[in-house]
Amino acid sequence: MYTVAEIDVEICSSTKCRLCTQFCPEGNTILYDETRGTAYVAVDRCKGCEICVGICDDLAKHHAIKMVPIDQVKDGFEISKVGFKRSLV
Amino acid sequence: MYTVAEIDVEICSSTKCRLCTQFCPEGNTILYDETRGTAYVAVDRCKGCEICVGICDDLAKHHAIKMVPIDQVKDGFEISKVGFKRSLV
Amino acid sequence: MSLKTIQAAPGFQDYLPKEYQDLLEDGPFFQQRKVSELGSFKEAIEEHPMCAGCAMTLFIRLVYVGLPSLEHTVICGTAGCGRLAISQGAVPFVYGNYGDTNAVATGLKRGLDIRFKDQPKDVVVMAGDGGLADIGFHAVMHSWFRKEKFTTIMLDNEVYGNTGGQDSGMTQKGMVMKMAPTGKKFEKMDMLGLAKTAGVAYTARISPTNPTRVANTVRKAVLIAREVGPTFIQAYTSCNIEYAIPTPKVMDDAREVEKDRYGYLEYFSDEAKTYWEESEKERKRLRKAEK
Amino acid sequence: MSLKTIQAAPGFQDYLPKEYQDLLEDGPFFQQRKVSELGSFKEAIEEHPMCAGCAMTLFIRLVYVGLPSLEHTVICGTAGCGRLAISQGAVPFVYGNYGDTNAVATGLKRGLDIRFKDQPKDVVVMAGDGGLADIGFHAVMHSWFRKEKFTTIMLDNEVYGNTGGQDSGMTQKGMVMKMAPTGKKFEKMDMLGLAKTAGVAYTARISPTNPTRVANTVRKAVLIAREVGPTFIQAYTSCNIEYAIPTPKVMDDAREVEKDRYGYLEYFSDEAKTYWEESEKERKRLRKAEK
Repeated sequence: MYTVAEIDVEICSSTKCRLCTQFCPEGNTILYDETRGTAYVAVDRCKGCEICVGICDDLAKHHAIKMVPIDQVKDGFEISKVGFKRSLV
Repeated sequence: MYTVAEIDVEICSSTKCRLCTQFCPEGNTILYDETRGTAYVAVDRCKGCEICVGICDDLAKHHAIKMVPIDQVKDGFEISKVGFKRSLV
Repeated sequence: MSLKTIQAAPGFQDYLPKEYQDLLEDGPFFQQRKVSELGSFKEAIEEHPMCAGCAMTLFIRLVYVGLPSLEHTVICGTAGCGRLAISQGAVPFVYGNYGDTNAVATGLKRGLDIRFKDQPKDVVVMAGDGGLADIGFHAVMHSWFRKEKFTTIMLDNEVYGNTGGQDSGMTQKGMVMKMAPTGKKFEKMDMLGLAKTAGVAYTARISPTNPTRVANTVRKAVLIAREVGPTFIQAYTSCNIEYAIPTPKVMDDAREVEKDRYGYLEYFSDEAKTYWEESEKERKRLRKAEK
Repeated sequence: MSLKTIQAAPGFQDYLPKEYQDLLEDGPFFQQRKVSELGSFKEAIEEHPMCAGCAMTLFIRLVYVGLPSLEHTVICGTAGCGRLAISQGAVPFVYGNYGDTNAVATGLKRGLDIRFKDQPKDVVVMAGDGGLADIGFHAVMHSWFRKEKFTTIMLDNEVYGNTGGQDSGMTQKGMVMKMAPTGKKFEKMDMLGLAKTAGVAYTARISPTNPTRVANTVRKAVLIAREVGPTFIQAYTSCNIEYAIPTPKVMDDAREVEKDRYGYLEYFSDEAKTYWEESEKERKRLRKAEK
């Protein structure tokens, strides 16, 4: 089993940070929902490096990202199924 | 017909110059006779560039070297016949 | 080479792959995207087999944001890790033989300038330290001597990461690698000094610790190359595999190395300095006029 | 590689060619000859097909006087005019493929150092501007980065003289040649600057206007390479054919070019400086002790 990043929407949407989207090595993997004002993860692309966790914890000090075993992710967004979305709402 | 350098022994031996031997591009072509104290030319090697004339005239100011048509050279030394000599005497 | 040539005929767009449609609708073409917009637009590069947590991957991703006009750009590369990503980007990519990146780029740039007189076309070489400082060194340097107008970006992971850990000319002296068991024998090559001596118009050394700065530096390098002469970016892009950096620590490493020996450096030739200051003034004037 | 190995068995010497006998009896082996002795000893190089009045020929002749121990020297070269002379010298000559002079020299020098632990062996690369700054540039620079302990001598005639007059990287900007009818497009390469950046221990720029200085510079470069690291001599050796210099004016040209843009320059690294000053002191002390 492998882990992927999961972003706490409540915490994230209370900030306008967007730092994790800038430091994720992968393209269009941490996306940003303009409507909800939160970052979110394309679980089918996350390689589980945890860089975003360090950025959120140490640089942004928001502690909104946790690594979660892939089988415990609820309603994970898969970009390969629907393509790029400006907003999931 | 081509020309080769000829060194006036009388003028040359009155100096301790040796500059022409240092500026001739060719190896063992202007030789130096230690006994007579003069430079002399291996006529079978001289390519006729006249560099030595300029050196003798302009740098050393001795005017001891002239270019001479090969068929007018008297008793020209040919190194290919006898090999290297420290002195021709 | 232009969005027009890749646009679908009306009525057919819906039948193209979703990724293609997304690039046309929400992609980075015909507008300079900002790093702060990442996550809100379809990127030119995604879904490649680079290792998890690779700093080179991050840097490459940011390069595609910095390029001033993706639709008029060709990238040249060669063997090495980076090409695993770059070859999958939505920008034409020429995969040269090892050693010839900057010779290929020279021909491309000159040819494009002849073919497209009224449309600037950017050529960018992006390859590793092994590809540019060792194997392609000759062509890199001679493209600089000739003042060829394109940008060279070195993805400097200080090792041949793709072939099992040989030391490159850019590896630090003394470093022990899997395939350099007695340690690297000589100093890290001073490519920035060589670039300066060779007359490169703009040179930058950078680590991927500040994404906006990466994008701005790339943009600057490409714009100066377009008008003035060769430009060079040397980027620290650690190999977490060969240097055994746990992926959560990759950015910590980047910050430490930056602080220690890889701090941000910029060098402009006089001509490049003048050009850049004037073009910045002009851009400010235009922005003001727009408001 | 030593006079002993080329000496004839007693009784057989008389049957060897005269030139061979002369070299053994009056040659430049096992003693440092002086430029002021020229004409009074059998030289290591003579009778080759170089053009009449060629400054490169003169320079090469003087190099053989400067080499500190001919009997323990190997010279590496490649295509170009100079090899027409060098290949006929009484010193082992390795003719590399175009581009590999300094790679071949690296292997040779390392191998000789392993094989002859108690006898210093000198390796000297001597080739043209085309061979070293263009085609062999890569291997030259990387031998410098690696700090290989041998001397590189560039016979800089600022043209591909041997193939009809193409411009090289060392040709001056704007120069019109037979095979460069619109003029050289970029600046003469700053090889001295590159050598400095690459960490070369000793660098000299020289013209053949002062024969003793040529020999001394070569001797210095070889001795420093033996103990400290790579050394480089860049020598102006005009092509009177491609630059249409009448042979009687070749030395006038050398003096003018020297005055104008090719003046004598020396650069020592700190380590080379210290080594050279101390070894000069030691030599003076020994000479005094002899008296």
